[in-house]
Amino acid sequence: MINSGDTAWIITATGLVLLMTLPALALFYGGLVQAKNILSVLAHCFAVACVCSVLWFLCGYSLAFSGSSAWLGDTANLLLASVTRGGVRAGTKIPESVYLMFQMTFAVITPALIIGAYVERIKFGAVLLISGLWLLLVYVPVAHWVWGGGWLATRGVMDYAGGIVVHVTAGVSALVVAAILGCRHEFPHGIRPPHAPWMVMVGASLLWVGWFGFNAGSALSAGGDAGMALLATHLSAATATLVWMAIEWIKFGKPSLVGAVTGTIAGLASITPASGFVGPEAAVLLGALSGVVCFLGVLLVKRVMQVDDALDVLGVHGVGGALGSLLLPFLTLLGGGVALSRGISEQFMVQALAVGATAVWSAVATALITKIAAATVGLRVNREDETIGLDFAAHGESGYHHTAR
Amino acid sequence: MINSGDTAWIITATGLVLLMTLPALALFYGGLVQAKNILSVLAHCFAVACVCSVLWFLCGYSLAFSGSSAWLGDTANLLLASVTRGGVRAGTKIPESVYLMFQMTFAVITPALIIGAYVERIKFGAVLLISGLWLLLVYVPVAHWVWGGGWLATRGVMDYAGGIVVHVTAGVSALVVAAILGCRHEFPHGIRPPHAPWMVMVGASLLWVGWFGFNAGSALSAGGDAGMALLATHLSAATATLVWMAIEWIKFGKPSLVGAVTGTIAGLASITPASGFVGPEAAVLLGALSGVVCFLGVLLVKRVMQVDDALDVLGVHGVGGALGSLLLPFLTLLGGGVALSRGISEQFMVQALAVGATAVWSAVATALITKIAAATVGLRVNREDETIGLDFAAHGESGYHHTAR
Amino acid sequence: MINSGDTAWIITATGLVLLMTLPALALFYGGLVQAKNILSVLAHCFAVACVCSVLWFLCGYSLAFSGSSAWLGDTANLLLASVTRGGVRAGTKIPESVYLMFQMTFAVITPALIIGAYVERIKFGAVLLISGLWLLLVYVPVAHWVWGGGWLATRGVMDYAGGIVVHVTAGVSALVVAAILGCRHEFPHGIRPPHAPWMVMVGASLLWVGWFGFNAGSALSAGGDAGMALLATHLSAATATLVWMAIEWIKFGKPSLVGAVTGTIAGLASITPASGFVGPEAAVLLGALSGVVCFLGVLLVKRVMQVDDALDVLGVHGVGGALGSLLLPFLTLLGGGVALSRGISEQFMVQALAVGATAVWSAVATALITKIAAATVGLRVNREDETIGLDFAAHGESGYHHTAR
Amino acid sequence: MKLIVAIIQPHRLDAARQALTGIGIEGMTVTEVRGYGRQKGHTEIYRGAEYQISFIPKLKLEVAVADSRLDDAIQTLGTAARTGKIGDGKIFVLDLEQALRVRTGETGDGAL
Amino acid sequence: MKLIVAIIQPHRLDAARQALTGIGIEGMTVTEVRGYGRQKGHTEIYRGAEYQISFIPKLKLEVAVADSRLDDAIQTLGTAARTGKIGDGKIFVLDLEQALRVRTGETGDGAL
Amino acid sequence: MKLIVAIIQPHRLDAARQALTGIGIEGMTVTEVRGYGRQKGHTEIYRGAEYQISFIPKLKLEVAVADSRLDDAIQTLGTAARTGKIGDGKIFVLDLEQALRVRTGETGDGAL
Ligand SMILES: Nc1ncnc2c1ncn2[C@@H]1O[C@H](COP(=O)(O)OP(=O)(O)O)[C@@H](O)[C@H]1O
Ligand SMILES: Nc1ncnc2c1ncn2[C@@H]1O[C@H](COP(=O)(O)OP(=O)(O)O)[C@@H](O)[C@H]1O
Ligand SMILES: Nc1ncnc2c1ncn2[C@@H]1O[C@H](COP(=O)(O)OP(=O)(O)O)[C@@H](O)[C@H]1O
Repeated sequence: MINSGDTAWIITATGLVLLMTLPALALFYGGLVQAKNILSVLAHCFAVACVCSVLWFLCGYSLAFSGSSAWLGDTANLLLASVTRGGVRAGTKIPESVYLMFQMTFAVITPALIIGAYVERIKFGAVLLISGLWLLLVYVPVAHWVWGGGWLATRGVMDYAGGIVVHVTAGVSALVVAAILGCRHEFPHGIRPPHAPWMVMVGASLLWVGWFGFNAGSALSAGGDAGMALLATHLSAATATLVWMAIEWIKFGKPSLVGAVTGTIAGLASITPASGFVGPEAAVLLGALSGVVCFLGVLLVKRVMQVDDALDVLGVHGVGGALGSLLLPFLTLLGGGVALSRGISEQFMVQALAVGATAVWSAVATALITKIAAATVGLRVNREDETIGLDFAAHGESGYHHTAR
Repeated sequence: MINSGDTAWIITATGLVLLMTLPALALFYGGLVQAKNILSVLAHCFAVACVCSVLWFLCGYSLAFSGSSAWLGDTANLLLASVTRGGVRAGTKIPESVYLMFQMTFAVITPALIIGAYVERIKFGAVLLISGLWLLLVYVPVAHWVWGGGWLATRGVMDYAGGIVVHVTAGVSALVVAAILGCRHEFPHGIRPPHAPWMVMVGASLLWVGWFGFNAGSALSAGGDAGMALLATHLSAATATLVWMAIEWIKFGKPSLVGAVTGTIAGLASITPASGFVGPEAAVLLGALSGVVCFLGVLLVKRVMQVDDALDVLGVHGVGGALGSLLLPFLTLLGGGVALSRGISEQFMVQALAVGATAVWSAVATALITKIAAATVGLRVNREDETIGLDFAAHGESGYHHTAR
Repeated sequence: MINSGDTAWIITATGLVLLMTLPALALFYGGLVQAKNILSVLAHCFAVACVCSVLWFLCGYSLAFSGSSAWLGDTANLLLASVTRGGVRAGTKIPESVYLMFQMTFAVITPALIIGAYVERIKFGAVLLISGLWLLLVYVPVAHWVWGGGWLATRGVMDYAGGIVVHVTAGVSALVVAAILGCRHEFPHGIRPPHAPWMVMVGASLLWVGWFGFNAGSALSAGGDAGMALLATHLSAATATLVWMAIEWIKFGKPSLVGAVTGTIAGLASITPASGFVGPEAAVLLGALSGVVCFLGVLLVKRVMQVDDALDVLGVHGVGGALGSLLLPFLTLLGGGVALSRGISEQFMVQALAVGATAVWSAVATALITKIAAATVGLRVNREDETIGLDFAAHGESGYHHTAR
Repeated sequence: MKLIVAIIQPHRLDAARQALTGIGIEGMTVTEVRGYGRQKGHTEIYRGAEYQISFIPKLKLEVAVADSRLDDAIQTLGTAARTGKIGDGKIFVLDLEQALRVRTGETGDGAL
Repeated sequence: MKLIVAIIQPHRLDAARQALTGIGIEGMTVTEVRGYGRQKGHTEIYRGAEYQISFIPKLKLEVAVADSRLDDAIQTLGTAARTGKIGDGKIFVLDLEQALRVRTGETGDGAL
Repeated sequence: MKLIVAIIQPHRLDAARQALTGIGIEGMTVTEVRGYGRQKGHTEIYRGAEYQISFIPKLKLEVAVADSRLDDAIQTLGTAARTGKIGDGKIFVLDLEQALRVRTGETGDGAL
């Protein structure tokens, strides 16, 4: 039977998670690039959202969330053929239409996260092709493994709202795309600073609010579980922000706004897998850890690996998602945590297996996808277009026409 | 009896639809004008929202949604006199206060849509006068005809969330106001490009999210109907966006961001009347059609009719709303559609009658209203103020004071 | 027992109130300052939100909302130790986790309101210290007095959503901080105009929408009370906006956008304490009054007192909150109002006592806190940093890097 | 060669450009500037506080011309920029010692 | 006539304008520029990456004056713009061959 | 002294600056300008309507140099700014009568 309260919350949560991509992530990423590329980033987010929505309708939902095989769903719901007006999603009290829409918003934002890796130099056609293939070859299978009754679900993996399904997949894939695509030609020394830090902050703020839908919505109901996820999400974000600020203050002498909100996202990504399983103390602890670990993750990719993962998708999302997924079993021990159905170290092994398998699969499949794109539509714009900026080169527009007259 | 889940969703939906006007539509329109007129557009949206809210309280709600005469409501609810703290809106499980607030947000955004027709040259006083009169002479009667138990409701017209009541009225009226007002003096060749396409995209994104409240909220409950409306809304928007992008890519060589998000709005306007009656396949189909048809609609007004409907209210909203309203009967045949209570062609005739009657009434009444405004407060600012820009001329402010110092 | 509809609404409302601080208030305030200080204002809002969230977890919630002593809560909920996954907040049908999160968002925005008083010249460390101490020494006790079963609650004070707890505390404290801190060195004649009025409007719009969560959420349930609060909130905001515009139009010849949205906030602050107790007519009346009274309040602080409460926190929030709190008893007499449990004049005396006591306590404690900050981290940046702007001086960043190249 | 520096009303730019191309002058550089002069600025009022905006947006045109084209150019520009209102701006003329086209290295009148 | 071109610190604009009007010079044109010189730029750090900002915001004042007012103007401007810190800027003087007021067609000193 | 005024492609700024500092010229002032010339502007299409963008973003460099450094500076700047494409810009040279360092009051070559 449909419960109207649960349904009310999950429709709302669906709106909140859509808001995370449009416009929150778009603003967060858009403010970090140069003024001449702002529109291209917005266009990437917008187009990825549309492509993935339509693919979800065509086959994505069916392949992720129908049937119960170990590796992939079935075709019962191609074109959403079995979704009826009154149908309830099994195991919940919400209409299947709402369930699939909620899941769709996850399928939209995950490939959109990867955008941060390839901004300022990629061809628009490659964005569309890579995102579409990635949805089908990476997101859909992993979502099935973990949430759709696949082999990792069978093994008892815990991933409340997508530390593995969302953040590890996106983070690892981002690194692979960035490595194959190559650096922006000014990397690392001539890169210009974020053109609009204010926009980054607005994006981060909306991401934070939207994340309430992401994590507390993953309860699929409006009750104590959603409440606890809400609380944990918020506390982790707040703590990670303060920790990141403190690190910058100590290390660079000034705490920056861009740094602070990067900490927020690190805290949010880290708590995502754990949000529904832990209590407030654990959230504060994980938030604090994520501030430190993701800070190091960003430096690692940028300075040590020298890969131009331009907006730090691996360092923030990948590292954060993995961190939360791995620490989760231990964190349930603190007040408000759920009881595990097996031993902690056993659960940890399952988590590690899931993170590892997902990372490997993401890397391999993404490498393949990127090569396909390179061989067909091509990956990079030419040097001149990169200099002019993608806004005009790819979209024929200019971000700002403020001049008098 | 009040259902808390339904109420939770409709309060939320009310917030979402207010968000569509403030700030979503304001940003969408504001980014499309020149930098010197940005504040005036925001002021238009803001002031129209306030004027229409107060009029709704004074008499609008009563005249639209009380009584059951064919042409207009009654006066039982002037000053909302019959609304009690615990009162339930008949036919729903939500408080009347929530119902009237939800409806108020529709009464706010509809006249606000028309703003797109007259930006950059109208007097602020005329905006207030036209919007107020328009609410009472066009919106309120048509809302009564279609949703308040009036003559079109009696004939069985189907308009889930306002293809006719909102988009046809606004679109047709926009054309009439623009025609009477005359072109901006630089039209068509000296017009400057949108000053902030990023702002247009942010507005469109928030409109998309807000539209979930608009369409799924029109179920007035949180269940399967709302869920299906949500799904249909999203798919139409996504598909229309991709189609519009494809057209531009083929025709102009580059898919623009402003074009993409215009496609979104076309898809959303088109699905509005049908959203609660059709399933996902129909939504994708209608979305695709709306991308093509509204693209042509925009060109028609701009190039063939040469009317300076500056931000394409007729081409996008009017055409889209009419398209969805007319195709609706056929689209119910696809999977997930509702059963019609009469034959398809019969229903089509009702829909056509409703679209036609509404268009005629909107045109006639708007012409009258605009003439009244011309004769009293005057319509246009003088040429010099148009050159300086309405921000300073009408509001004494400047949109951007970024200069160092 | 947990009610899913109530829970759905209060989780949503929690998101809406967080949205009011991040990014709504940040944009509202950020647009009003000079371009060189925009990031610092955003950083203030962001950091205050994080600091207060963590303090709320550590002890704030416990000290405000546990136990039933007259002056302060107890320590039962330090670290939220007694909050369980399934626990329900007494007197409601929502999980305690949701209740405390909803209250946390209030504890976040109240100190954030004070930011408006000290922008463009304060040290970042002082912001953190003052906000943290203020939360514990002013907000927490007053919240306990009024909402947590303290001495004012015992006396029957009525404050639906925080006219006293939020707006009077913040308004009075803002004046005190501003007075101790001293004027910006260009005050009053060399002050530059708001650098981005469009941003102010976007912030105000989001505040308006968020305020639905603030006021209607304070019902803690999704039913008729929430509905009436929603209605009253909206009508007061709309009316106050129109009144403020009218005053400016008459007095200065042009109605400004910044003025209009200031009126909105005045209307919203004023209805806050009354929102759940009055009907629509009272809301319109109070909105109209607040437009006039807060307009005068702003002039009073700026011109007569000559205190550089830079963004008019006292004039708008303090005056508005006090106005609504004091008029509330009378306004319940109009249609849709609740029945008072005592005589009107008696209730008025209670309200006046509460406003007065809160104002005095806020002033004294804030003076102390500010002196502490002055003696430890220091209050003001030096003159050179003030000239350069806090964005670079305190955060090492620039708000806008739009230049070609 | 001479360098003409003209301060004009922003909305006269198109007229000025067209007038100049009309007489065969096809190159110019435009800068957004703010001017102070007899045309006083304006006051903006926010929340009852007055803000004096002393400087008014103008455009500066820089046009390098051969000596022989100078009078014609000044004449044309002056006519195109004129609205007759205070604040129409100024035309200044400086002597230009050298000119060089970066792409080709051409110098003198040929570089213009 | 001379054209004075002064590069100054942005926050000295009001002082400079007031000083000039104080000696009866009522016209000037201001441009936002970015300067490079002995005063080195600064570094901004975002997420651990350093961004070198080489160019510093300055304002350029252009003031056309009659020959007789030149020394006075330079003197006044120099004093008003000086803070004593590195990066205070420069004053350059160019010869101005002609000046014309667009509105009236006046030329020479009368156009200023 | 001479004032070199160069209109260049925005993305050549770093190269130009480095080249100049390479020959010991450590001061310059940059302005964002928009240019019109042989390199035609572009068209932007929004919703099927064409908008002609006639003016192209350029940067203007102003470099005051001692007479003795002029040729070297022009040469260096020309090379650094050249891409060989149309629209590379111009270098203009004006005579500079005076120069003054605001901070110290130094004049002449020493002020540069
Ligand atoms: N002496 C001057 N030096 C440089 N620019 C000037 C001078 N006087 C005026 N201007 C510029 O010319 C513009 C117009 O001058 P103004 O005195 O306002 O009107 P008008 O051109 O009608 O005399 C000013 O805004 C300023 O940009
Ligand atoms: N040779 C030059 N040509 C043009 N502008 C210069 C030159 N040298 C300096 N400037 C301008 O003057 C400003 C201040 O110069 P700088 O050397 O930093 O300090 P100071 O003025 O104290 O000598 C620079 O930012 C630049 O805008
Ligand atoms: N006569 C001129 N006076 C001033 N600036 C000019 C002139 N001609 C060209 N410019 C500037 O030089 C830039 C480049 O000129 P253009 O004719 O497009 O190409 P090129 O430099 O290759 O000849 C123009 O955009 C403009 O800014």
